[in-house]
Formats: sequence, C-alpha cells, structure tokens
Amino acid sequence: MDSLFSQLCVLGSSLVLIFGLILLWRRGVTAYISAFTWQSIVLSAVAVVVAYFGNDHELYWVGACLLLLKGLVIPRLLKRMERRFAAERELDPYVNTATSLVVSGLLVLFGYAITRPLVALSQLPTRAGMPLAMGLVLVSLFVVISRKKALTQVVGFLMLENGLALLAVLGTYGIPLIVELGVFLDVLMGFLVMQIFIYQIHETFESIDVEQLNRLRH
Amino acid sequence: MALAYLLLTLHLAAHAIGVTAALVARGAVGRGLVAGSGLVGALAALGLGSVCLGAGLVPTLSATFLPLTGFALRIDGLSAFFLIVIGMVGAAVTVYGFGYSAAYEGRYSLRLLGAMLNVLLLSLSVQVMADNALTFLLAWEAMSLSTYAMVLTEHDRPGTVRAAHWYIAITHAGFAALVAMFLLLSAGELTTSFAAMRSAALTPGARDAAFVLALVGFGAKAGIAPLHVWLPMAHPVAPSHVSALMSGVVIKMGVYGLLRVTIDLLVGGPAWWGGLILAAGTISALLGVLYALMEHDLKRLLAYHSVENIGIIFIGIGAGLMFQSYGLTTLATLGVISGLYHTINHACFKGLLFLGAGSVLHATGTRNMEEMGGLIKRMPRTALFFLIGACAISALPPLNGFASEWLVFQTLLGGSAIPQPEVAVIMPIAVAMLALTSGLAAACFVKAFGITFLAIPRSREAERAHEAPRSMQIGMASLALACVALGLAPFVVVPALGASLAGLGGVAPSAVAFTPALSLRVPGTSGQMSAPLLALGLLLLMGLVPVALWILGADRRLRVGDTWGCGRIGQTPRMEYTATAFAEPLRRVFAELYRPTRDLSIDFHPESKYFVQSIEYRSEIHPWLERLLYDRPLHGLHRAATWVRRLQGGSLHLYLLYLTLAFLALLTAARWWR
Amino acid sequence: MTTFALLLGPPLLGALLAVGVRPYRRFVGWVNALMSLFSLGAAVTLWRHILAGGVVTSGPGEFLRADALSTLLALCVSVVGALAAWLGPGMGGDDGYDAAQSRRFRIFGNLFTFTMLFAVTSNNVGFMWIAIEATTITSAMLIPLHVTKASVEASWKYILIGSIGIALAFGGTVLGYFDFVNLAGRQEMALNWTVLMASASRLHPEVIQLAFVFILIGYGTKAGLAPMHTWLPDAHSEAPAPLSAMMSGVLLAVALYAVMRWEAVVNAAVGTGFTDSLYIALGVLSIVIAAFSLVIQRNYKRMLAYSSIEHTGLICVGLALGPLGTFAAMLHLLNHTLAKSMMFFLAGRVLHRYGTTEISRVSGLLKVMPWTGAFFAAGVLAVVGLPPFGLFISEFALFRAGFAAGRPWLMGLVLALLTVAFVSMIGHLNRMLYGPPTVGVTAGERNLWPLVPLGACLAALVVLGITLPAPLQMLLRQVVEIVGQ
Amino acid sequence: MIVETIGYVLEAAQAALALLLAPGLVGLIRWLKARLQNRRGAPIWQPYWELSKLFQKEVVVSSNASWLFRAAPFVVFSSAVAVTFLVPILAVPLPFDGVGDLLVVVYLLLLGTFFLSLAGLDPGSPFGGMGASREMTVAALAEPTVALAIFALALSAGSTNLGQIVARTMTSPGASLSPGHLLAFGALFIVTLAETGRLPIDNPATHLELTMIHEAMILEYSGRYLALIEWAAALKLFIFFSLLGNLFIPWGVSAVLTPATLAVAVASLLVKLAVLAGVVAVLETRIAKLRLFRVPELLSVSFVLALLAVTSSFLLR
Repeated sequence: MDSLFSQLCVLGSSLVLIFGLILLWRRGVTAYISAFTWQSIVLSAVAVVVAYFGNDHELYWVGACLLLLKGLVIPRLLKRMERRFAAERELDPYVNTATSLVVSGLLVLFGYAITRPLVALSQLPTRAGMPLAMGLVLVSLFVVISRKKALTQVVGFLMLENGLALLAVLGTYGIPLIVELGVFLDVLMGFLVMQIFIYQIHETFESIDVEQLNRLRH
Repeated sequence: MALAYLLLTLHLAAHAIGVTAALVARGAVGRGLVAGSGLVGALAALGLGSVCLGAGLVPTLSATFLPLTGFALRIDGLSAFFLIVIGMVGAAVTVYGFGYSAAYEGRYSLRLLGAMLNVLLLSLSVQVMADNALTFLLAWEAMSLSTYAMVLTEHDRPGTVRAAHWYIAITHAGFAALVAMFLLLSAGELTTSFAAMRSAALTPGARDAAFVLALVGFGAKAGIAPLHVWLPMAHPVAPSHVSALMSGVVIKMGVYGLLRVTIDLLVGGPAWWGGLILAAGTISALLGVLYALMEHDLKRLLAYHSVENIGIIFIGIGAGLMFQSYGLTTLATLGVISGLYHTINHACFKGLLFLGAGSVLHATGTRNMEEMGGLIKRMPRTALFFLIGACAISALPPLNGFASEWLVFQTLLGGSAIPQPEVAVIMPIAVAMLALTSGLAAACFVKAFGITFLAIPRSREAERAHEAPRSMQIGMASLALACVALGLAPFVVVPALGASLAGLGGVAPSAVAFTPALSLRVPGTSGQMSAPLLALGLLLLMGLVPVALWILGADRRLRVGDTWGCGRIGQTPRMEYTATAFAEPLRRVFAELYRPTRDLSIDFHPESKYFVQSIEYRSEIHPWLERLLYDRPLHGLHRAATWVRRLQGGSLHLYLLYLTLAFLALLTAARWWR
Repeated sequence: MTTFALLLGPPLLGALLAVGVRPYRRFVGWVNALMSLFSLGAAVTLWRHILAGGVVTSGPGEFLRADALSTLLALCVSVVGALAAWLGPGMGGDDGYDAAQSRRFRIFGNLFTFTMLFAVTSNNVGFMWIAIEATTITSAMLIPLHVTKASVEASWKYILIGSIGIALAFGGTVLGYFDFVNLAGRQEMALNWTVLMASASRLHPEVIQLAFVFILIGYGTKAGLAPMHTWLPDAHSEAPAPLSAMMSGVLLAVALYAVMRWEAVVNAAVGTGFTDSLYIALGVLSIVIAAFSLVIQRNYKRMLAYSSIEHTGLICVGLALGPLGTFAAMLHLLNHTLAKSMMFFLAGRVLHRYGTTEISRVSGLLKVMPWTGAFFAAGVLAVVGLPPFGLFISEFALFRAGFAAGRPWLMGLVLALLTVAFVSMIGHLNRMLYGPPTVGVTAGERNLWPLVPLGACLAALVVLGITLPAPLQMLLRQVVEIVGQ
Repeated sequence: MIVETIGYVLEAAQAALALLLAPGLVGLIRWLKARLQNRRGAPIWQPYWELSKLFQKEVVVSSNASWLFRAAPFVVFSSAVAVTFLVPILAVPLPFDGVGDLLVVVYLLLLGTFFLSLAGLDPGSPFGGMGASREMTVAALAEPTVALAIFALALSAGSTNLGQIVARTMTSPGASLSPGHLLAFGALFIVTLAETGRLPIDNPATHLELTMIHEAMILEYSGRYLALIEWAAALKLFIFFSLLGNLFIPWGVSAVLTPATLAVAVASLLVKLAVLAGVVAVLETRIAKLRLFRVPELLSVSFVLALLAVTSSFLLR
C-alpha cells in the first residue's frame, strides 16, 4: 500500500518535473502553455493521490482548486494573450537548448543535494518526491532567467509556484487549507496584475520582448 | 565652584539666546543681538576657563537626556585651557562679525550665519568639556556642520561649494576614524565615558590602532599634511571672521583631541607614537610654509600658514610624547606645554591675521595680493594690527610667537637626553626643519605685509580702500593686545599651562618648576629668556636712539622726493616688485618640490630678434603630493563606482540571475554550514 | 478587537469608499485622510497596551496578535500611511493627478496600507506571507500611475522580481512548516508564530537553516537587500511620491519584519551564529553596492532609493550584532522610516516644480523653493547620519554594538562605506541646492501646508536625535527581547 | 650689590665698546683687502668719517613711503644694540645673561632683517623689492644652519645661554678642538658671511643694482637713517665675529672681574677680531661672488657641516 503510494508520488513528481524540462527544448509559446497546463493537471492528480492515500480530505479541495485555477483558468487566459501577441510567437532564448538541458540537469542534482536532510528527516511515504519538487523550483528559476518574452517569464513563474505547491503537498500533505486558499487568491490576483502589465508593455513598447525594458539603469 | 556653574549656565544660555535671536531678529538689531550674545557667551567661556584653571576646580555636569550614554561634561585643566582659547578668539570674532557681516545684509542669509556662529561657539566649548564619547562626537559633528554651513555663506562665488564639499568630506572621514577610535577605547563599556576609557585594559594592538585612528581623525581636523588639503580651500571662501574662528580655534580641536586621547585616555604610549606626531608636524610645518610662499591669495596664504603652525604645535607635542616614553617627564611636560603655548598663540595671531585679511577684503573686494598695495596709508590701524600679527607669526621677539617657538626649540634641544642616539638624532633634524620653517615664515610675511600694505596701490580698488568700521577694529585690537600680552608674560602663561596638565596621566606637571621671576627658565636643558626685559630694552633703545641723535646734533631735516628709478621720472605701480617676483628666488631653490609648469612665449619684433614686442609668461604650481595622494584613490573609487553601476544595467534577466545566484550560494552555505 | 478594527478598518474602508464613489470626488480623499488618523490612534493604543505589559491578541486562535515588534511596525506603517493619505493625490488643488488617477491611488494605496498593517499584526506566518505578497500586487498597480515607458518597465521588473522572491519566501514557509510537522504532527494552528516559537528549540537545525535561506532571499527581495535589490531603484524612482515614500519608508521595514519573525524561530533552533552570518553577508553587500552606486548618481530619486538600500543593509548588520545591535537596528528602522518617507515627499515636490529627476537639471533649489530646499537639505543631512537627527544616534548605537560584539573590522568597513555614501550624497545635494535657478522654473514657494506634516517628521527626527523618550525605549527593549534571543 | 653694579657697568661698557669698534672692524677689513689687492686703501677709520658725514646730511624720503620706512632704521639699530648686551664680549657671567640666550640673539637679528626688508619694499622701488626678496631668502636658508650650530653648542654646554656656553668651554679648553666644535665653527662662519652680506654671497662694495642684496634693499635710504643702518650692519658683523671668537675659542674672556683680566679680555678680543677680519679679507680677495641661485648650495654645505657637528657631538658625548 505504502509502496504503491510512494511510487505513485514519485511518478507524479517526475512527470511534473519532466513537463518543466520539456519547456526547455520546445519553442513557441503554445508549447509552453500546454506543457504548463499538463503539469498543473498532473500536480492536481498528485494532490488527489496524496489525499486518498494520506487520508487527508482537505487535499481534495486543494487538488480541485489546482485543477480549476492552473489547469483551466490560467491556461485560458494565457492562450488569449498568446493569440493577441501572435506575431511574437517565435522564441529566442539567451541560452541554447543543449546548454539549457545540461544546466537544468545540474540544477536538479543540486536540488537532490540540498533536500537530503529533508528526505532524511521525513517519515512520510511521499518524501522521495521532494527532491524533484526542489529541482523543479530551480529549473523554473532558470527558465525565468533565460527566456526573453514577458509571457514565457510568466509561465516560468507559474511553474515555480507549481514546484512549491508540490513541495508542500509531498512534504506536509499541504499547508492548512485556509492558508492555501489565501495563496490561491494571491496567485490569481498576481497573475491578473501581470497580465495587465503585459498588455501595458505591449501598448507602450509595441512588443512583449523583455529585452527592451532597459531604459532604467544605474 | 558656584561661580563656575554660574558661568557655565551663562555661557550655554547666551549662545542659545544667540541662536534664537539670529533666527528671529533681522537687520542691525539682529546682528547686534547675535554679536552681543556671542560675546557674552565667549566671555563666559573665557571666565569659566580662567576660574577653573586659576582655582584648580574640576566642575562636572551630567544629564540623562542624551540617549545611550547620557550627556556628560567635566572641566579639567586641559578643558579649561581650551575654553580660554575659545573665549578669547570667540569674543574678538563676534565683535568683528557685527561690522563684517553688515555687508552681507540682503545678499546672503544672515540668519543662518548668526545662528551657526553661535552653534559653533557652543559646540566648541561643549566638545572640550565633554566627558563621554557620544557627547564629544555630537559636539564634534555640530562643529563640523556649523562651520560647513558658514563656509557655504557666499555660495554663489566660484569655488565655494567645492571647497565646502572637500571640507566636509575630509572632516567626515576623520569623524569616522574618531568613532572607531572611541569605540575601540571604550572596549565594550557602554557608557563610553572617558573615565572608563582611562582604566580600560586594552591590548597593545588595540592601543596602537586607537592611536593611529586618533591621529588620522584629529589630524584631518587640525589640517596636518597630507590631510590639510581642505584648509587652503575652505578658509579663503568662508566669511573672514569665520575663517579666523576656523583657523584660530576649530582646527585646534584636533590638537585638543589628540592630547586628550594620547596623554589622558591612553596615558602615553611607545616612542613611535611621539615620533609619528613629530614627523607629521615637521612635514606639515615645512610644506605649509613652502606652499604659503607661493600663494598670492592673502587668505589662502594664511590658510597654508595654519598648516605650518599646526605642524609646529605637533612638533612640540610629538617631542613631548617621545620624551614621555623614555621616562623623561620634565622634558615631556615641557614639550606638551610648548605645544599648548603655541596653540593659544596661534589662535590669537592667526585670528588677528584673518581678521586683518578680512578688513582688507572688505575694503578692496579682492583677496589677490597682486592687486593691493599702499593700504598702510588708507587703513593705518588695520595695517598696524596686521603688522603685529605678522611679527608674531614670524616668531619675532618679543611677541608671543617667539615665546612659544623658543619653548619648542628648547624642548627639541633637550633631545640629547634620549638614551638611544639613533632616535635622538631625530631631534636636531626637527630643529633644523623648524628653524627653516620659521625663517621662511618670516620671508613669507615680509611678502604678505609688504606687498599688501606698503608702496603704491596696484589697482583702483586698493586705491579707494577705506579703514574698517569701528567694531572690526575693536575685534582686531583685542587680539593684537592678546598677542603682545601673551608674548610679554610667558612667566605667567607657562605655569598656567603646567597647571592645565594637572591630573593627566601621560605627563607629570609637578616635575616642572618655572621661576616666577621675570625670566622664563627651562629646567633640564637650561636656557633662559626674559620676554618683558627684552621688550623693555628694545623700547628703551628705540626711545633713546633718537634722543641721542638729537643730543649729538644729527641733522633733522627731511625732504620728500620721488623714488629713484634709474633716472626715469614718474613711478607707476607696474614698476613695483610683485608677490610672485618676491617669492621667485625661493621658488627656484625649491623647484624640486614645487615642480612648476612654465609657459613662456616671446613675440620678437619682425625686424630684429633683439627687440621684443611682448612676453607672455605663465607659471603654475600644482601640489603634486596631493595629486599623488588624492587623485589616485579618488580615481580608483570612481572606477569602482563605475563598475558597480554596471551591475544595474537594466536587464531583468541579469537581475533575476543575481537573485538566483545569491539563492544558490546561500543554499549551499546553509546546507553545509557547521 | 476594537483596537485591531480601528487599526485595520480605516484603510480597508477607505479603499471600499474609493471603489464605490465613481467618478472620484474630493471628499473621498478627505475622509480617507481623517480616517487614517484613527489607524494612527489605534497604533498608539497598541503601544500603550504593550507598555502596560500585555500582548494584544484577537480572533479565533489568536488570529491577530500584536506584540512590541508588531506595534513598532504598526506605528511606522500608520504614520507613513497617514502621511500618504494627507499628502497623496486627490485632496484638491493642482497636484498633477486627474480624477481617475486619484481614485486608483485611493483604492490601491489604502489596500497597500491595509496589507502592510495586516502583515505585521497577523499571528499566522502563512497569512503574513499572503499579506506581503499582496503588498507587491497593490503597490505594483500604483507605480504606473502616470503611464510612461519608464514606469511600465519599473512596474514589470518590480512585480516579476518581487513575485519570484516572495514565492521563494513561500517555499521557506513550507519548509518551516515541514520541519514543525515532522516534530509535532499536523496541527491547525501550526503556522501561528507563537506555536512555532514554543517548539522552536526542538526544530531540526539543517532544515530550518534551509528554510531561513528561502525566507531571507524571499523577503529580502522585498526588503531591498543586495543582490536582490535591483527592482528597488527603478520602482522608487518611477513611483509617484506618496508611493515611493510608503515603499521606502515602511515596505522595506515590513519585509524585514517578516524576516525577523523567522529569525526568532531559527535563533531558537540553532543559535544566532547562522542568521548573523547571513545578515552580515547580505547587509554588507547591500551597503557596498549602495555606497558605490551613490558615487556617480544622476537622479535624485534613485539617490534616495540607493540610500534606502544602504540603510536596510545597515539594519541587517545591526540585527547581527546581538541585543544591543538589534536595539540599534530597530531605532534605526524607526528613524529611517521618518526620514526617508519625508524625503520622498519632498522629492515629489521638487519633481513637480522642476519636472525632472535629473540632479544636473535641478539647480538653485534654495532660491526656487526656499522651504522645500531647506527641508530637503535637512533631510539629506539626517539621512547621512549627522546630528542633531535621530539617525546619528541610531548609527552610533549600532557601531557601539558592533565594537562591543567584538567586530571592529566589520564596523571599520561599514564606517568607511558610510563615509563614501556621505560624501557622495552631500555632493549631489550641493549641486541641487546652489547655483543659478534652472531656466524656465518659476521661483517662489506655493502650497506650503504639506510642509507642516513633513516639518513634524523633521521635528520628530530632531527629538530622536537629542533624546530617547522612555516609552519608546521600553518598546524597543521589548522588541529586542522578542528577536535577539 | 657692588658686584651687580659692576656687572651692569660692564654690560654698558661692552655695548659701548661694540658700538665704537664696529665701524672700525669694517674699515679694517676694507683696508686689509686693499692691501692684499696691492692698493693703498682708505684708512681704517674711514667708516667713522662716513657715519659722521651721513649724520650731518638731510634725509630724502620717497613720497610713496610710509611711517614704517622711517621707523625701520631705529628698529634695526636698536635690535643690533640690544644684542650687544646679550653677547659675551669681554666677560662672563653678566647680569643680562638671563635675559636672552643664543636663540634670542638670532631672532633679534631676524627682527632687524624683517623690518629692513619691509622698508625695502616700502618706497615701491623695484630694487628695494629685489633686495628684500633676496635678503629674506638668504636669511631663511641660513636659519637651519644657525639652529643646528646652536644645537651643537648647547649639546656640549648643556645650555643655550651664551654665558654658560662660554664658561663651559673655558673650563675644558680641549673642547674647542673637538670635531663637533670645529665643524660647527665652519658652519657658523659660512653663515656669518651670508648674514653680514660678505663675499661670496653678497658684495658689500658693489654698486651694480642687479647683483646687490643688502645694498639694493637700502637704496632709498639717506642721511641719518642710512647712517643708522650702516652702523647696525657693522654691529652685526662685530657681533658675529665676537660670537665666533668667544663661543668657540673663549680664551681670554674674563671670568673674574679684575682690571687685569679685563685688559687681557680686551686685548684678546682685538686679536680675535683682527684674525677673523684677516681671514675674511683674504677670502674676499681670493674668491668671486656666487650667482644668487648658487648661494643655496653654499648654505647647504654649511648645513651639512652643522649636521655633522651635531651628530659627532652626539656620538662623542
């Protein structure tokens, strides 16, 4: 029972991380969005699995919210933006794909290294997935650094949040629901504000290429 | 004791009233109130110092309102002596300021000037009375800030703002050193009281560090080379009475602080401390006078002379500390006394000279000596006062400058008592440098007085010059009187200075006995000098010679004629010797130091090259030492700043990279932290 | 409960009122301004309760809780909030904002104040995180009040860097919770700071250290600690004056507050050595970068922003210097709040008149605006730490703590860096104050009444520079007991 | 009491002697020089005639000059006379010994130079300015040597008081021949030449304006003022010679006041002055005037001599 639970968790977390890594070799905003969508869906599935095996009913709600927010609402909004800025679909990252993958691999390894004490401390069957969650956090940071479009940066940021959510689910079966709801609200609000700014950037700069945002210096 | 507290209260109250009056009242009334309350406050300080020193009182005052450490005052001998210095110069300056600042009416902020003048006087006295570090530092910064504000008075003249910036920069760097120094000294004692510092057990390394920091911090304020660069910038642009106060008193706070720390709080130290002070003093003295010689700006010239005289003071103190480290207490005390004596003397004559220069500036509107001349006939009183000051600073007997330099010489001559010849040999070198300095100073003041006041005016402004108003004359006269009195009465001053050192750990005043007769006698090295008899003799002779001439029947006719000009009739100012020409021989002699740039272009007559149509000669002196010591580090700082600026390059990705790298670094540290 | 309602209610109501009244009317601003005084009063009441020896709590499971540290921050926030409410757009007169902008300011400005107040009074570190994340959102909405390329750029950088940082702080919260859960099992109130503190000494050191790194990087980003400070100069220089004042004056302090809450937990678990080292590393780096960035600075609002980074660094260094240092740091925080918020309002006045933030194009300020110029000069002197202003005392206290803690070299370095900053800032100030007035700028002071509250700030700074009132001293002592274990 | 009175009388007599002999000393050097140059030369008492003539002449003062110009001769003369009271010319110890030591002597002479230079600037003549500038340059550069020489003397005598130096040297006659003393003597001799305006630094006989130092400075003076200045210059020469003679070779100076010892003292003084005058005369015949800008080199030679004197005194202490 426990072994099935932990295998499912590792499988889920691996999938979540892999969807993160897929981003690195795919080009085009559409691919980014779908990778993020699938990642969110898997994440909510992991939450449901943990809820079932861990016997924690709050987590069903968390899973549902995740699915609704990150699996449906946000991808829709993202797609709408993507259609709006259709002319800028081509991506041109700072770092090429091969290097990106190498760096990400190293980051995941680093994630393993620093989560050693966590894994050692925890008694939960879900603990084996924690290094993967940490790896995703680091990889998402790398995505945000190395991608040029404002839209892709937002996707990277959302993945970072997925990583942290995964960490919470696996490490502690989720933080208290009331807090979690507040976090979801914040995520939604933050995303909406970012969306507003992306439109503003597009209006004032006539492009969403972040590279142009360099008039404020020193 | 009651009188002392009364005077202290009067002093504090008068300046507080002065600040308020300056901010509220306007016009002549305002100036009068500022000057009046400043005068009362300064006189109260003078009285307080004299009472405490005379009766050997040590009043203390403490209040808890100041956070962290409380506010604490304690007036021991050293404080009392400096109170006298502050009071003397302060009184003269406030009176003078009444007339001098009249010209500012409507042009510059008299409110700020008046308020800051009173703040300055107050902060000076609080500083020398302070008994814990925070009180001291608070007063120290108030002093710096108020002088800074006053230097900026004529902010619309070119160079003023820059000069003020240099001043505050160097003085603040010094302040940083002082903060570190005091906190090192207090060794974790939170009250930072001086009493605790005296008894603190410090490692030799900490003591040495504290000493070096003190030398840097106080040296920056005193204007010791190479930290002197702000002096020739800030003193000239400040209103002249403020310059007098700065040069006369403010820079002396460096001397006070250094003495307080070295001989009181640290209770003396190894020989190299004294040696370092001595070396710094010697270099400052010589550099100061050499650059003064090349100056044509009267106030800049005086400012460089402040560097010189601070150097002389440091020579005395440094020698004293050296002797102290060898256990030669008598000589040590003598050295410190000579330094203190020169301190009060310099306060008087430099104050006087700056006030005189201020009167000249007031009358002619220029500080450039090459445009002056003939002022002795137009402003005879100012000329007389300036002459007294010039004689005093040139150490001519029987004025006060001579008395203290004589003591410094005597201290150094005692250097033979140092058991190690290789150390002792420093003393004759210092003697030689000091002698050269005083000779050059005399030459410089022949130039300063001669070119400014004598012969015929070199410009229309100088021709139209007028005598200074009465209040300014009174200010100058009082300091001139002080110069004469201090010169004539070393037998009173020196025992008083000895008393001012009572109770300080680093020196033992009881070991020095000065005969109360009219002669000043130095024990140990055995030299004798009697200033009053000397003065009396000179006066008698000067009176007797004309009488004798009359008796002997010398011719008494006198005819006024033209100056001889090789047969050429009609002398013009262009034929006069200039300040530049006067200093030319010395510039050649010290060309290695000055490294002047020369630019000579001659237009020959087209017919023959033996006829010259015009000659243009330009020569400038840039203090290369300052370049070396300041330009390079400033350049380095600028480069570092440019590099740091590049971090904020505008790229969001770069910013996120910083964040991530910091994150990874700290994670690594945390993961493997032990 | 009423105290908390009075504290948190006014900004929330103010925001709702501004939402409701459309188009914007001037009375909204006035009501808002008057109500801000209730917040201030509530903060003072909290202070009195604290001095009486109590911790004020409210709500189910001590949902809201105000101890000395919260009260200090609540005071700072409500003071600056009141300043912003009184001096912000939409009070009538020609302030350069139209009705829509005024409305937007009143909505989000009030929400911003509310979130900050909530962050410092929430007992639950999870809600504290939510509130701080919300500060990012609300303040980011206000930066492009005037939509320009620069302000849009600044707000994008701010929201992205801020959000990522704050997300990491969430990670830290999760890790801390993880550590706690492994120790004591899942509990409803486990994220309450009081509960965490109660069992903090038994927490697993390695995990809590990792958590603290997340926290420090995360909240440190909001606090403007180098090298995560990069958004700060941009945002502060492009934001409208009241927002800059609030961000520089209290947002940084609130972020530091969050770090300090966690620091208390970590210190209880592993001792002070770990947090001290991190504080010193980031603090010194901040001071270095700020000081050198000040040397060649062409924009006076950015100058003030870098000065904020410098002071945040200084506070951090102070927090690493034991109880004495914490005391100094908290006093410094208070002083900095007063000084810097005043400075940004003054900078706003200068900008309004000169129409530029370039130092080189502001000349003769003392002639053009005698009072504003004099206040500005006094403010810069206060910020660089000269007497008779409070920052002189708090910096001295900080150095005293450093030397007492046996860190002379560190203090020497900091002193040297502060000197660099001092010299640079005085130079920039001089360039602005003197010289001939800039061509085309009308001379003469207009609309003097906003200087009254700012004058009160200055007066408070002077008072703090000369004395430390007993109630304040007691409050700070209690703060030290909370943080500096 | 009586001894003291005798002391004061002796002081006065000393000063009077100096005043009387000083012009003669100048005359002697001139006469010796003339003889060495195979000229007949003016008689030794020629300077006396010159002075008396000048005292009978009318004074012409420049219209540009101020009161300072007229006061300066008196200051210069008085300071020189004051010095004669302090310098042991015939006997030690004398009552005024405590009034001033060697340093006072040096600075009193500087006082004279200072005012003379100012007076040179006063009429506004370019020559006066030139003279003043050069005079002060030379005086300033000579200062360190003088100070070091004093240091060397004070080191062996343990005092800067002139009477004590002489007395100490008299008690150990061998000290006169110690290397420290000899070197200091050499140094002070060069300084004497500089301070008194002799060759090779200045030519007292020149009337070419561009090479003059002292003469250029006093170019505007005439009549009794000029007489006072000339007399003071002669006194200065006399003072330096008697310092050289009595401080380093104190033989003959009377330590007990009897008529016999005083007679010996007068005689030995005359001999010493004559010898020094001879040396100066020979020197001035043998060497040419230095260019002004090479004067510092000569003075630095004297400085090195003085420094060596001090160090050797230190090492041989």
